[in-house]
Amino acid sequence: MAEERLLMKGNEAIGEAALRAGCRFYAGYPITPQNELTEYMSRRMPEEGGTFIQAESEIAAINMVYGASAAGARTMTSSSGPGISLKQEGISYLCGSELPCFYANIVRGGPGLGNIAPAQSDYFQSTRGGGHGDYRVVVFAPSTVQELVDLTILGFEVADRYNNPSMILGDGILGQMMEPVVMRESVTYDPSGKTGWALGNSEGRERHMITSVRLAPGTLERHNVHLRKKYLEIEAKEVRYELYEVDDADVVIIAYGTAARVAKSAVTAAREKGGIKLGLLRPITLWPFPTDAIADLAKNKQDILVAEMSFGQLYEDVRLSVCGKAKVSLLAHTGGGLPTEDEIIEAAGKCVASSEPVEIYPVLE
Amino acid sequence: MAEERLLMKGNEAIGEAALRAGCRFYAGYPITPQNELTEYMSRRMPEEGGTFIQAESEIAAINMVYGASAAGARTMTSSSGPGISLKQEGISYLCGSELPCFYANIVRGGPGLGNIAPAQSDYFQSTRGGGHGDYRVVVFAPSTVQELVDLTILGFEVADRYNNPSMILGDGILGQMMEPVVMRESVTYDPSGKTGWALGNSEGRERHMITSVRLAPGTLERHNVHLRKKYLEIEAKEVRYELYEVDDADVVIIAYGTAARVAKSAVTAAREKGGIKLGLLRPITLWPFPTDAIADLAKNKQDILVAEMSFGQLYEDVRLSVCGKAKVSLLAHTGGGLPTEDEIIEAAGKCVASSEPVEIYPVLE
Amino acid sequence: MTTRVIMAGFGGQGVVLMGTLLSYSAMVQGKHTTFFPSYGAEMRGGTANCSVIVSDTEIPSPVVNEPDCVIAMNIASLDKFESRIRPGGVIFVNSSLVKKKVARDDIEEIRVPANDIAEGLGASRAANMVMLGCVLKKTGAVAVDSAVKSLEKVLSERAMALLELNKKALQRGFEEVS
Amino acid sequence: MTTRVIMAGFGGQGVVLMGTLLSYSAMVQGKHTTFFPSYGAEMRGGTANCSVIVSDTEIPSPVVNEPDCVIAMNIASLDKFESRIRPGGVIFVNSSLVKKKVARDDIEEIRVPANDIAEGLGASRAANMVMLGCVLKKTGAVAVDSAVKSLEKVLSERAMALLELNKKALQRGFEEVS
Amino acid sequence: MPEIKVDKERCKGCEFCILYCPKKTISLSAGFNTKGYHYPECTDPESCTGCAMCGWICPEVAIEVYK
Amino acid sequence: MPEIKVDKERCKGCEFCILYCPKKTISLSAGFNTKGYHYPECTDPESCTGCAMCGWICPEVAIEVYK
Amino acid sequence: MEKVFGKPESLSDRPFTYCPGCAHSLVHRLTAEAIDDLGVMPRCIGVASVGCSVFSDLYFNFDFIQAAHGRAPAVATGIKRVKPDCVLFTHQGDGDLASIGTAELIHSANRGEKITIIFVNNAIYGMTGGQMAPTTLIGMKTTTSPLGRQAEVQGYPLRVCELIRELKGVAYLERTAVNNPQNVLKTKRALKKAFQAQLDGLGFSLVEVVSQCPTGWGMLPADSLEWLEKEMGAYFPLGVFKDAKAEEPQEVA
Amino acid sequence: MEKVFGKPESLSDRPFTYCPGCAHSLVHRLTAEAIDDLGVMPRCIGVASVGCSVFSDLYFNFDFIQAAHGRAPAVATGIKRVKPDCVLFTHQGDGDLASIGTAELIHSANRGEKITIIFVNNAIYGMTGGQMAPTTLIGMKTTTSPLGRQAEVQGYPLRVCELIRELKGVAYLERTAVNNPQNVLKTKRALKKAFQAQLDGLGFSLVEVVSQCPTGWGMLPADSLEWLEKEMGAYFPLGVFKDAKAEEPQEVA
Ligand SMILES: Cc1ncc(C[n+]2csc(CCOP(=O)(O)OP(=O)(O)O)c2C)c(N)n1
Ligand SMILES: Cc1ncc(C[n+]2csc(CCOP(=O)(O)OP(=O)(O)O)c2C)c(N)n1
Ligand code: SF4
Ligand code: SF4
Ligand code: SF4
Ligand code: SF4
Ligand code: SF4
Ligand code: SF4
Ligand SMILES: [Mg+2]
Ligand SMILES: [Mg+2]
Repeated sequence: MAEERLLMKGNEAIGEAALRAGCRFYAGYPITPQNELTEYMSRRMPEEGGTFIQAESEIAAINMVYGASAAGARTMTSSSGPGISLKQEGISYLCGSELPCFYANIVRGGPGLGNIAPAQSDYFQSTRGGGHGDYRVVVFAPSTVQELVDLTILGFEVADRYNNPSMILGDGILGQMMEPVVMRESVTYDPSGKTGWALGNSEGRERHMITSVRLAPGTLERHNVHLRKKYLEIEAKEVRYELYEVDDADVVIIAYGTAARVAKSAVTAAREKGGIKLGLLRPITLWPFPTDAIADLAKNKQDILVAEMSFGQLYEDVRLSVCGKAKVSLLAHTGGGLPTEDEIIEAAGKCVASSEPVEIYPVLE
Repeated sequence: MAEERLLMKGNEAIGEAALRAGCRFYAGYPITPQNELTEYMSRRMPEEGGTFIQAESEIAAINMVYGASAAGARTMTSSSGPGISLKQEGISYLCGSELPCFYANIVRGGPGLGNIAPAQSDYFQSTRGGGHGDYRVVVFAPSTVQELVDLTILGFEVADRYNNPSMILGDGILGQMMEPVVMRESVTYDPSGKTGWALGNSEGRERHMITSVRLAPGTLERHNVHLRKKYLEIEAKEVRYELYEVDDADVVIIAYGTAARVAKSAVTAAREKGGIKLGLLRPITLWPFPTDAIADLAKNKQDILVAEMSFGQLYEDVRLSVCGKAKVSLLAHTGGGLPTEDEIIEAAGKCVASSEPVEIYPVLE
Repeated sequence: MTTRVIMAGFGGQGVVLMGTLLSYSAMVQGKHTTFFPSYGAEMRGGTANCSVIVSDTEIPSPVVNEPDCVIAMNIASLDKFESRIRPGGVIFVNSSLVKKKVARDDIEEIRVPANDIAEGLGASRAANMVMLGCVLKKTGAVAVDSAVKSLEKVLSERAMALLELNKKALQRGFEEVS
Repeated sequence: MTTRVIMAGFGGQGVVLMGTLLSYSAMVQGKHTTFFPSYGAEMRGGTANCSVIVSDTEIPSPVVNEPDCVIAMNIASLDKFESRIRPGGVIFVNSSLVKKKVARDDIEEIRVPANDIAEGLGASRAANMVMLGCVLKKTGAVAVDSAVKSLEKVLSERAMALLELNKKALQRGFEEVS
Repeated sequence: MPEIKVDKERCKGCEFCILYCPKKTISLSAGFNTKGYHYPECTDPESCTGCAMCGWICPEVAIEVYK
Repeated sequence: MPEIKVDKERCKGCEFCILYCPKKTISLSAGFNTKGYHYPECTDPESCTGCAMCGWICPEVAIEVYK
Repeated sequence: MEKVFGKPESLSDRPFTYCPGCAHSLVHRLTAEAIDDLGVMPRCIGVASVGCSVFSDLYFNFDFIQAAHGRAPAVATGIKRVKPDCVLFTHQGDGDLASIGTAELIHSANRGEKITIIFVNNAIYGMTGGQMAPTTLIGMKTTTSPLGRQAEVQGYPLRVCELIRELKGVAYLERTAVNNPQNVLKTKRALKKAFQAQLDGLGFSLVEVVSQCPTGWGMLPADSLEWLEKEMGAYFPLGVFKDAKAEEPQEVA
Repeated sequence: MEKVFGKPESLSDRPFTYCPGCAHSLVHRLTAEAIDDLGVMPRCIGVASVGCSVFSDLYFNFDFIQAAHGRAPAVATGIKRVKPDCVLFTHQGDGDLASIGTAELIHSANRGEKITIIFVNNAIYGMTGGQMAPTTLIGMKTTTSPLGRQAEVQGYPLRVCELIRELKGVAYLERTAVNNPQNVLKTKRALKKAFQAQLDGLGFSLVEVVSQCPTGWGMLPADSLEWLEKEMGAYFPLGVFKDAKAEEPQEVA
């Protein structure tokens, strides 16, 4: 089956990839646009001998995952905007207790109930810990169904490697679209790496205690320093990004997910038309962020145009990376709006024409 | 009573100030280190003819506030880290529906259950919207009990002016400490500004509908653009900060809240000892952030040292403001750790001595 | 070659199945393809539509802003998408339900009495397949044979009873236009 | 002048009241003051302590790292805070409960049998006031009169019954040291 | 004589009115409304008693009853 | 002869054991433990029946009973 | 000729966007009729929840607010405490009320908030595409219980009226249906009684309407009525569960 | 001489940090004794909640995890589904279980999760300083009900056993107390029965222990026992509420 191409919905592809990564516990709660994932798991999980629970709420779901992860299983949950907001306390707990897990946020338009159109406006929440305390989760930003598969599998590995949650930040288009995909072989997940801390039968060993509370003076700060070191290691080792036609580009677009696909079309279209030479840097991890790669662009004095489906969130990370060394402009949609190829090309033109950075909100204009 | 000095606990001072600002609805759920505020309201609110509800959870509390605000009352809630995480969905709804409210996060150490020592590690959550979607809340960062009073009153005004939540980001020390304070006169809160949209008797007028859901194509994006304009106005008008001994300073410390008080002591101590000349820029609003004031420091080529009780969160905003134009260094504690005067003075010394920015995590060393 | 199609109709008209079948058939023929439903209004009673791209080269963006081809199974779909077709493109109109004519003169209009034809075959539910048959003939996006073969892969279990009917409808649609 | 005091003892020993009274009295005398309790372990049975600063000038940081003066109402407090006192500072030890002597020789130790004295006055619960009286005498941070007058402002309703006893204990403590 | 008025554009053809008309005086029309639904018609106006059962059960408030 | 052993450092002086000793053989000592609590002593060891009521009710598991 | 039946005043002119045969719109109409009968329209405030009825606000002629999923009772509590004179109701589905909103339901009932909850129990998550609800019957296939709900795995369907009748803050509690004209009439009566309990300041009231969801159940509208009667009816007995005004607690019909 | 009473094996040597007279430690000891008696210590996993008992993990000799406030039943569900052979219990206070954790309680019970909940009902929020709990009695003064709880304002004290007995997933349900040696013994028996129900795979079990909190109540330990008997006892009747093994549902004592 390895090389057979399947036509799969993004949401279902995540589910199948998770199963092949050895995930045997899923708890979730329905919400559009990720329902196919929950539904897929309800069908497939029992077939694989795993547990599917439709929890009473997103809060219950993340706390079930907390328990299941503590018991040594590869676990996951998924939701969209409002549901992910409700999980913030639980995610903070997972980080504090150093429990691995994987989750997907198939983003919809916010704030509030908003709409169910594709969006990227949960970028800050994902990359900076929407919950309380100093913590980070590893954030993957796939842009094709194939990448949903590959990054899901990687997501479980990274979570286990660092005993920390990792997540996919997708959007409604990615979750809902179908594309041919090569499904990966199942990994044989070996939970023995967790026998040193996972809950279970305590016969003949020291007992295990899993907690995030550290009241004795100094213990929490020392623990957080330990987390910090782990995060520094992740920043050093786990950055991923793609470069496309960057070398000779006058303007390099920085975009991820669905916005990056549109940007890629724009790069090709602009080059076909013989207009401005565009290139694309596509972050595949949003945290850790490809700071150095972007700083390199800045060193080359290339113009930078951030294209995002949120109001200047990715933009901040890019500006932090560039640190004043290049002109960084912004093209921003939100609330379900998508940039078009034409808008991107036009915006790139404005970047080149202006000596100052420009910020373009097409709907605002 | 106006000029009488009272010795008040920070938490209680917030409560009394809220009452004087015309707040007549409080819903909350106990959590250390803010319990005195909840308790104070349970006692005083009925005395003022208002409503106090101990909600079944933080989630219920924020949604009660949602309802009460929609009905036109000045409303508030309060909590600490884990509870504020649980309120993120509700806060996103308030922003999406453009309902004003005021809340306080008396921060404790995180992530997870953490501890109850003072911390500032919910900075990202507060300033960047820990919930889903593109939204902001106005974040005040008092550093004295007097400021807790004054900024609470201002917080209600700002919330009403922009129909958006505003909050106080405090910490356990501020909430728990007592200091002499001058209580302000009660304002006579006039809810008539809200009769155009608040829920009530619909006799003889168009009916009012309050919602955050916008499904028709384009409506959510247009609404978010409207929010964006409001946020730009807030950024233009509501920035607040304090400068202390900045003019001739070799190193300007940037710190808020309790950390800023320690920094002020350090400034004085260092000047007394005749060492490096320190100054302090204390942001009073964290969002909107005093970007321009900090950029000005950078223009003067002054060294900048960020001192925060979190791992490099405020630091990001300072770096965004400075944009590579000055050296920005960091002194960071977390999980309940406080910087000491000596640490700050020592760190300032290292800043000056190094040609590169330095990042100091005293416990990591 | 790249073909960008938008298919639209009422909830019950089988628009998603049409799109899925087109996309699946394209994959079977070794082409690049994306399918993307408008998962609309988390609410009932609206129109459903989906965007399909079939291409010989990699497809960066799955979003179809200017379709080469639109299938309008009802009047709402005609109203919504007529203006977005690229000049020189084509619109297939389900003339059983849509009496209105296309206003633009820079696109081609193909009127197919899909419901009537399907009803003639035994069930108006197969109108979608009749329509898709026409589209395949006209655009050559994929071979009708691979579509017929792919049918059993994309029908839900419940719908498998209608496999033969659907095959017939596809063929019939293919023969309908020239 | 600035005086930085840490007061520490068991939960029930009235440490917070001591600190509040000192701070309140300072305010009444027009001084700057901060009071800050260790609100410790959201858990029972531990020690309680608080930090009070009294000053003629504005107090930037309320945190007391190097106290001028420590009051140790029990042995755990002695163990915890002895090392933090600034050289030349003073420690008041409740010798009714703490038999251990202070080890450092660069600080002054004042031993007060606070429980015994208080019991002599009628209730060992007033040991805190006895101790505070001593401290006021020794440090001159605030006048004992304003402390006595402030008492009724800081006692809880329930504790008002003990107002006179507390006043007496304060005075008695004040007279105890020279 | 009692009479019902059907707002055919509101009707969604659920047939509840037909199911519960005690006199069986209504049935679905052959025609569609613009949304594609068949709507009910009174085929035997004589028998209608104006009991309003059809109105009571109609989920779309598509029926008015006159007496 | 039955006997109880009190771990006085664990005791918090709640007096539950005293309250529920059917023989009233225990009472609080005059002395403190290091936490400042008075702990119970058996004042009438003869009468102790080893019934273990004291142990059952002690919240601190501070009492062992031997028989 | 006189109009003997038509659209109630409290209902707006907006056509419903629910599926053919859906119970939500029936319940809306009955709500409006009850409000008309009580003559309290301008004082009414409605709270929409998240579910197919998320746009309930469109269908009425008085003030409305949309609440986060499951939190309508908390939102209603906030409003009612600020505006004690208003007549307040929430309109919630079974996922909203009995799953994610369990705590808010129980505690608003327990506090005896003077609000009325209109609970549309259709045993399914309609809006999100037919997933299992807390009230889904044993054996019922949904998109998240593809093998049918199994008691050992997913637990038993939750009976909200039976659960909360124990709470003292509850003043009026009835379970009805809208699957035939008789039950439609009873539902309207129940709604009036529930509102009356609120108007009388007696406490919390809730009317559970056992409801058809033809789309979620994958049935024709007419079939859904039959299935409701037979299957839902067997597990969810209709009747008055509590009536603070009645001398004795009523028996379930 | 033989030791006839002493520390059970499952309990660690760590002295408790609860207040004098606190019921939490008594319940811990009885939990340990029940586990010893059943001989399942190594298979045991405990779930601590948030409340004065947040450090429950320190006091036992087997694996433990600390759960977010109110979510212990969800955490337990996750563990139990992954490790069906373990013997799992949560230790929760009334704020944790019956306020913020209401939904998790009801739904884990309804699913019939094979877990045991040990519910320490002391009618107060002990850890945070004596605020009103859902189970606080009418008239009782707390730091957030300074005038005493009033039914009209704060609602009625919640009776968890009465509330959830209706749920079919519940296999064993008993309310006990630890205010005298007899009740201590009964509590131990109840805990054993609850664990046994779990071991037998019968479903969800819960033991509610009506508990003294001398500190939160502002009483001497001995006085708290008396108050418990008189005041709490009157509102929270002790007894077996459900026993799946018994032929007939038992009556409350
Ligand atoms: C916090 C949150 N979680 C999940 C959702 C997605 N969601 C929308 S409606 C719904 C359930 C609807 O079911 P029900 O309440 O039974 O209403 P119905 O549509 O059946 O009338 C869900 C889970 C959401 N909008 N918000
Ligand atoms: C999300 C969250 N909200 C609030 C708190 C604060 N908190 C800690 S314990 C507690 C209540 C404790 O009461 P109870 O559960 O009755 O336990 P007890 O201390 O009485 O045994 C609360 C509200 C928290 N830690 N997390
Ligand atoms: S009013 Fe009665 S008899 Fe007339 S059509 Fe309606 S249901 Fe039939
Ligand atoms: S009941 Fe109403 S919607 Fe249904 S068929 Fe009759 S008129 Fe149409
Ligand atoms: S064993 Fe019985 S008789 Fe002996 S001290 Fe204990 S309670 Fe009293
Ligand atoms: S019961 Fe235990 S803790 Fe209480 S006094 Fe007796 S020995 Fe001490
Ligand atoms: S899905 Fe069900 S509940 Fe939703 S509108 Fe359709 S029939 Fe009504
Ligand atoms: S406050 Fe109450 S529950 Fe908490 S330890 Fe003290 S007595 Fe026990
Ligand atoms: Mg439903
Ligand atoms: Mg409690």
